[in-house]
Amino acid sequence: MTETAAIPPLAAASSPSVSIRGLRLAFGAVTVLQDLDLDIAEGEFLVLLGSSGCGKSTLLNCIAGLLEPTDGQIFIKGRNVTWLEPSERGIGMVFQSYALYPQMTVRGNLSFGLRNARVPREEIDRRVARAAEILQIGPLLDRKPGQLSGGQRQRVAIGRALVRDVDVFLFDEPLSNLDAKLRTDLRVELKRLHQSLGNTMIYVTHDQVEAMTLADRIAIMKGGRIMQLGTPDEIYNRPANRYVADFIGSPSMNFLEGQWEGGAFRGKDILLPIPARTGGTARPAILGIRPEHVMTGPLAETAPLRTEVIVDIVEPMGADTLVWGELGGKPFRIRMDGQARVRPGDRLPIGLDPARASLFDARTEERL
Amino acid sequence: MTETAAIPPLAAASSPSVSIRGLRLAFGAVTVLQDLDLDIAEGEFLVLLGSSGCGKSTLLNCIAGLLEPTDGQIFIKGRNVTWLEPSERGIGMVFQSYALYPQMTVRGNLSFGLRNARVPREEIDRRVARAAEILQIGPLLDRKPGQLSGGQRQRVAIGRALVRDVDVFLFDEPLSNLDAKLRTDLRVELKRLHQSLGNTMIYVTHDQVEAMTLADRIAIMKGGRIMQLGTPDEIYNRPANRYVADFIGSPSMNFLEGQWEGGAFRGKDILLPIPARTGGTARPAILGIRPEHVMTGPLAETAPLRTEVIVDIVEPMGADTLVWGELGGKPFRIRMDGQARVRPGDRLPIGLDPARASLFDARTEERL
Amino acid sequence: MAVTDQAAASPVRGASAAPLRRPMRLFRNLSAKIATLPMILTATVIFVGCTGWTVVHSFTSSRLLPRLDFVGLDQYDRLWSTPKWYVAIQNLAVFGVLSLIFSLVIGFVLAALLDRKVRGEDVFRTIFLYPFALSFVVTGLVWQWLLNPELGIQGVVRDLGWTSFTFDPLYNRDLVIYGLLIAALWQGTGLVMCIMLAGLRSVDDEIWKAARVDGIPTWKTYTHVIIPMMRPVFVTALVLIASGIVKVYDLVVAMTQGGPGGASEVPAKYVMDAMFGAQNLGQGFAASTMMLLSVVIILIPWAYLEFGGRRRG
Amino acid sequence: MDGPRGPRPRRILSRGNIMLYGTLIVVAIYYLLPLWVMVMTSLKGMPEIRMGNIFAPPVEITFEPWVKAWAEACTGLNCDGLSRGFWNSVRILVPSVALSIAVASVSGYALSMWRFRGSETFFAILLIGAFIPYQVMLYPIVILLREIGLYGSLWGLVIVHTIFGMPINTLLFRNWFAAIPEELFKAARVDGAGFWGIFLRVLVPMSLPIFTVSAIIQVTGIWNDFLFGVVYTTPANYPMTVQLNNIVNSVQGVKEYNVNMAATLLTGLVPLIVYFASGKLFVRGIAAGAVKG
Amino acid sequence: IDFEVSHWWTSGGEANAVAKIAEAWEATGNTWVDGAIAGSGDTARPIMISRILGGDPMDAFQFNHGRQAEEMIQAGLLLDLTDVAEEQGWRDIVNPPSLLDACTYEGRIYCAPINIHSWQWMWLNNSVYEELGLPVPTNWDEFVDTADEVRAAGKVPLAMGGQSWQSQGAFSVMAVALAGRDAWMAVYGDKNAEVAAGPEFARVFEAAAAARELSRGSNVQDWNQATNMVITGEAAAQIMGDWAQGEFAMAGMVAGEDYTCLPGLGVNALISTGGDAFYFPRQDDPEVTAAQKQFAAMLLSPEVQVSFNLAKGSLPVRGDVDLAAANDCMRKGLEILAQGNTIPDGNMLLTPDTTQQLNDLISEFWATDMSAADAQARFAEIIASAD
Ligand SMILES: Nc1ncnc2c1ncn2[C@@H]1O[C@H](COP(=O)(O)OP(=O)(O)OP(=O)(O)O)[C@@H](O)[C@H]1O
Ligand SMILES: Nc1ncnc2c1ncn2[C@@H]1O[C@H](COP(=O)(O)OP(=O)(O)OP(=O)(O)O)[C@@H](O)[C@H]1O
Ligand SMILES: [Mg+2]
Ligand SMILES: [Mg+2]
Repeated sequence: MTETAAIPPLAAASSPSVSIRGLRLAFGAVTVLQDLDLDIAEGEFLVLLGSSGCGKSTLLNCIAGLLEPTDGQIFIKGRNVTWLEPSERGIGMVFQSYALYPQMTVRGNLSFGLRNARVPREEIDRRVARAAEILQIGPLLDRKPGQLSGGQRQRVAIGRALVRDVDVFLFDEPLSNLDAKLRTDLRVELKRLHQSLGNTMIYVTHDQVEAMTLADRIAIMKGGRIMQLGTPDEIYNRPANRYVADFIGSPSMNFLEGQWEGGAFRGKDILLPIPARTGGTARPAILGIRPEHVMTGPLAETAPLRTEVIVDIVEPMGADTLVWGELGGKPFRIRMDGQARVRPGDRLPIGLDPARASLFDARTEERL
Repeated sequence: MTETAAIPPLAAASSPSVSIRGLRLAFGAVTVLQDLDLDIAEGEFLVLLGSSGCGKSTLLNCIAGLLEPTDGQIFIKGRNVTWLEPSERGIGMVFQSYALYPQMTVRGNLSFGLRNARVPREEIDRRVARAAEILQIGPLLDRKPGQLSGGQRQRVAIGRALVRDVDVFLFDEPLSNLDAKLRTDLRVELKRLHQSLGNTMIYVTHDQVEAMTLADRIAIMKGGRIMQLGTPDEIYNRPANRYVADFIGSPSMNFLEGQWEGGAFRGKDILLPIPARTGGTARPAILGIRPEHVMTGPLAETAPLRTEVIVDIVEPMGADTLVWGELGGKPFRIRMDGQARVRPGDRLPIGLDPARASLFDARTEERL
Repeated sequence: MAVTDQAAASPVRGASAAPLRRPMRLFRNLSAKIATLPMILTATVIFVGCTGWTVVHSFTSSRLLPRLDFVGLDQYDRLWSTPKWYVAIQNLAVFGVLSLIFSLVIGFVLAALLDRKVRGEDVFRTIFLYPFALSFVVTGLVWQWLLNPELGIQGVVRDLGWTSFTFDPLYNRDLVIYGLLIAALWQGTGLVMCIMLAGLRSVDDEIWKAARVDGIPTWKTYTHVIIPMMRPVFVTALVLIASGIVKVYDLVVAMTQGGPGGASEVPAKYVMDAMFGAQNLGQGFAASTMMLLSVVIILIPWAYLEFGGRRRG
Repeated sequence: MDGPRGPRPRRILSRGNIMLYGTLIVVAIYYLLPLWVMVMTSLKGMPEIRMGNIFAPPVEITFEPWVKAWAEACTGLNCDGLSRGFWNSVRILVPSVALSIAVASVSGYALSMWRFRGSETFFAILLIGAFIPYQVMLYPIVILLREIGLYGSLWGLVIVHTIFGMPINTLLFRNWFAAIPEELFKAARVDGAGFWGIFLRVLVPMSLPIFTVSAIIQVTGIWNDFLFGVVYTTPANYPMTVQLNNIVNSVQGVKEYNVNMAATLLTGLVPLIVYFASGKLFVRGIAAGAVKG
Repeated sequence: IDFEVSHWWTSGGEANAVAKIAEAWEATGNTWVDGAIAGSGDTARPIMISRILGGDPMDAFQFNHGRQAEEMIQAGLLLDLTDVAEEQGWRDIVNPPSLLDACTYEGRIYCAPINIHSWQWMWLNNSVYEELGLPVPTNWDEFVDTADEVRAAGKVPLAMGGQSWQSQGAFSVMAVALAGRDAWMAVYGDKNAEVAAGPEFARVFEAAAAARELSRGSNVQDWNQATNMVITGEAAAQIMGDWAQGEFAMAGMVAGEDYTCLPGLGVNALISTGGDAFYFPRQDDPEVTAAQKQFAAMLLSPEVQVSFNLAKGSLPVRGDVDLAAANDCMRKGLEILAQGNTIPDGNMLLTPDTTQQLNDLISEFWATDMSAADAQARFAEIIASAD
């Protein structure tokens, strides 16, 4: 599989914070995770991204110790924790539904785990105060969760992991229940928190904006396997296969079917010379090009390949404008500047840049 | 209030499809809608946008006849429908939770309203077939809602309004329950549907991307009042007040506090000459500038005002990069190209263009 | 209302149709009002009306037949000077408190056990629930028999060799109320368990996970987190149990007929005895008015909290 | 990396599991004991009962007590056992359950979706009514039924059952309907369905669990009722429980425990079957009707 | 005509007796609709009363005659049978006349008495005493004297069911026997609280306290289970009304040989003349009224009296019928009756309310360690407040 080869030097260099070896998990006959290997470096922010049901939460729960793997091992800081209780693994977890204890005050929520572990009173107070300061929830300490807004609740949930002074933070879609604006704000706060704490964080989401903005590395999952593991830039600009290419980016990548003819891609009405990344013979291939990498206006003139798109729908989005058109009989999306003035029915001249295109084998769907 | 003045010529020209006069609605002591006047032109796509609890759904429910207004009248196609039953108003409605009848097949769901209205069998079949074709749900007609995906369900829900041949379509956050990808797709389909049907559509959302891309005009609501009514372009580029400016755009507009000195804005470390839009004396003012209108790189050199921002957080989002920095002691957001390479701690030179900035009175928060 | 003004001022073109008048308030949702008529009638005529009738007659000297010859508070004087009444309310208090506590505790524990992903959950659940299908008469009969010193458990254990074993709650004045309790719990805890189980199932899975990550032991998660969260469930169960307790009558009659020596009298039986045995309706009504009063005193604040406090958003 | 490797050794009989299942089985035995005793006793002859241990299974199985209970035991002068009462009970049960569920479901529906001024007040009164001992209402209802001319008829009894089943059932239905998304209700109104249309065509078909729960509660309550059945009807309509009472409470020398037990089991059979058959649906309905709201 | 009769005679002997009436009734061409409710009067009474209140009454119903029906008569709900009674000469044939008095309210007759039941009996198992080599006691004192030996043999001297009416009945029997007729009448008839608190009754309460000790160990509820203890020899004796001998008869025991009966505890051979009677709710249909009167007349006919009472084990209400088949104990009863040594039944003298209070008191007394003096004080209170 790809991911073994794809473990970047980053992880190999420093000693990994979390290591997963040959993890397999089945619910009865259904295998949800398959032969998973993964190394997460100390202080890394890893995002698990994938569509619903691909096994992200399951993997996270295995790391947390909330699910027992059918096979394989999990190491945290070099210690085999596969059969330890969640509370003994040095992890903290934040859930989508916040999972606050509704009958306790914020302070109670934060300190419950510590009190249970018989941490001395002053120590508890100290840690709660520190977490409250970091998360700016000091004034809320004596409220109950029911009296908090969604964003405040999620902060408390993060605080609950924070006070426990854990090595690894696990997040399961922590922002999904919040509205757009709050999501943006909390996202930034999380990023800032990571920068200041430097803990290892593993973060599950199916929102790619979150993944792209937060991650040091992203693991794209599908059907219990990791399809690609890499930095956001790698994932975005050099997707390892068609699935990843299609999954990342909104609106998603345009795909053109055609033929790879050693040095050039030939599709319907199109011939695009592409510097050979892989040798090999001619074969059916798919060219992928992101809507924002399509050149329009004066730039289009200078592109290696020029053609025209018939505009179908125009979506002005303020900062930019989405144009939905048709190329070679297939829908084709273009992202233009917010100032662009295009109307449905227009013939829009466009240019394609081979340097910013991806090419996939039509059969294996792997990147060429 | 602003909105009266803001009714653009469009509505006045053609006879309005929906007119609202002096609408007021109170739940007990709480007034949720206040003295609302609104005209919606025939065939217009109007989006009601606002934060949660601002009264969008309440307004839509009043138009649908699901809530009885405390005061005021509603006209649809010139007919006073204020006290008519929902089914007699010539409206169709689509809900966030789809609200399909779970025990009926798709066909049953589509035809329920028609059967209630005792439409002849053949006519029902004809209309269902047409709706199924338009929405591409033909193969699903004999399934139950439980067997459909979210997107398919929402299509059926739209079909339910479609078969009834109504004058006005009402949508209450129809896409909120769908995942990001599906949301984008259905958004485009809705737009296409509107283009081909030409019905009046009133659409509630709190997602600004939806609002910007779908609307002919947007009504921004706050606390039961309309803050601004205008085309997406107007709303985005010439927000009527600070609330609207702040609400629209993600990440939101940067605001700089300072002084309007007749022809120029003076803030902390900043002096920006702005062509006088309003006369009047010097007064405290707020300058608003959108993150994507901040010029960086070579462009920044040419801007009327040049300064520097200390980079705090960088969020690469693929197509573009968000930079969170500090200017004049306040957070400042900049949206840059996806290729931009900036690191936290950098001093980033930026430029501001007065033509793309908004200026607000600091007291009234109205646009100057 | 400025209907006409508004319409006249309206710039709407082609608004030829005269504005409709606002419909009468009374006729809005007429179907709903008609449909709830049976409920309204039951509430007013039966529950309020009959209760009022009873209260009024508790101030009379009605004997076999209801009569309106008022005697003031005589019936209440008599009631509160009757030792049997004291025994009855004392029994009800003991029985009520114990059966509340035990029903809730046992019901919850059983539900919690079943909630631990038990194999054969359906079988266990059915076993715990089936007694609820049986009437108190049947329950009383069976338990009367099981608790019979000669035939039942005591007899069997003695036959096995422990001749000094004594378990005859129904024939012991001090224990009889516990004998009733055993049968009542057998009959009623299944439903409580069902409600609790439903409540446990509605607890967000992530709460459990959060508690495990926090290192909270299971029992402590129940006591500190889950049980406080299940307040509405407990309230529902409480109401169901309590309404049964106030009315407990059949069981007593079937098992002990108030014996031995009136040691298991309960208020409902007092009422029945007064009304039909003693043919002293007034006295029965006075006793039932007292029962009603205590119910109302307990219930009104609760009803206010449950239904006055939160409305459907 | 250190620590153990390979899959974790699994123990099915862990201490926790033994505790868990042990407790459950012990409790299950407590719950089953009476049933066991009833069944066993009903299959024994009288001599065996007098001699032996009530928990012991019969040495010689006899179905005579069942036959006797069903067809021969005497009630006053009629010696046809429970059989006659059985059909009376059915005749009482069917309309009573139907009417009470119909009334309660419609009320619950109106209370949750078509509130009007005062509706909650009536409902609160209804709920308090659930706490009133039946006995208090006995005479006033007799007088009421007399006034509307239904006293002594089957319909009088049906009405009484409906009235006393109303509080709990209305509560269940109200909570159930309140949990149904309001948008569904709105959609149906936009589709032109009225009060009854929404109820019958949209809500009823999706409310099987709560109807099951309500039906079970009513079947149990009405089937097991003795007092109303005997107070508000004439002997021609006496339910099975009256026969049961007569068989069990007629003292003829030694109590015929086996016949009593057989009669008891026969009487309890209908609600028991309903319970055993409805299984999960009951829990689901309870979850929706009792826990929320 | 369909004629519905409510009653609570459901045990073997009782049902058998009712069947005799039903047979006779059906022989007249009418139909008997049986409305039996088992249990006791407490179960059946609310049913009967609500039927009558509800305006859909049965045609006839069984009641212990006495003051229970007074109010229904006052309310005009019951049929006046005076014309039937006069026609049939009930005044002359009913013996003792007090039975008819109990049916009479303000000079009119409202019920048809059907049998005489007396409470004043003590039943002893001869074989128990034979085994111990003791003579069978012939009165209460002898019984008490021998009780210790019976107890020592592991038997219960006095069987007593747990229901309150049984202990109250037994107490009343002891009161008649030990306090004497005059004192008993003063208390139960005239509600004389002084006598109730006086020395005669003090003796009764002490005796009752002794009897309480003697009855320890009889863990049964129903009266016939207690009787069964005597029959099987588990217990030596029981104080119970004459209906108990049906049980002895059913067990194949012979009066005088296997068991002994002591009327009035062998002290005061008085018997109370309680019994059952039928009442007839007033109905509009003249045909029904005619049938009711026909039924009433039939109840007192000699044939029905004989067949019914033989089956039931009770005494007939008319002195002019011949009970050839009567056994030893019944004969004793008939003799006492003939001598006129009767007292009215408690039900005729006391309101049900008072009876209920007495039941409660005595059963509590019986089941606890309440002292005789305390019990007597409360007894006197109840009598004082009785009307
Ligand atoms: N307890 C379980 N028993 C059986 N299958 C399960 C169980 N839990 C999860 N699954 C299955 O495992 C798969 C992965 O589930 P998981 O919750 O990890 O998905 P996910 O990636 O987190 O999805 P989402 O984005 O919807 O949260 C799903 O197909 C799910 O149906
Ligand atoms: N039945 C009601 N009784 C009382 N207040 C209500 C009721 N329904 C809505 N409200 C209040 O009216 C206000 C507007 O509600 P509305 O549902 O119209 O908001 P919205 O703009 O649609 O919000 P959202 O985006 O969350 O759907 C809210 O403050 C809400 O609390
Ligand atoms: Mg998940
Ligand atoms: Mg809304």
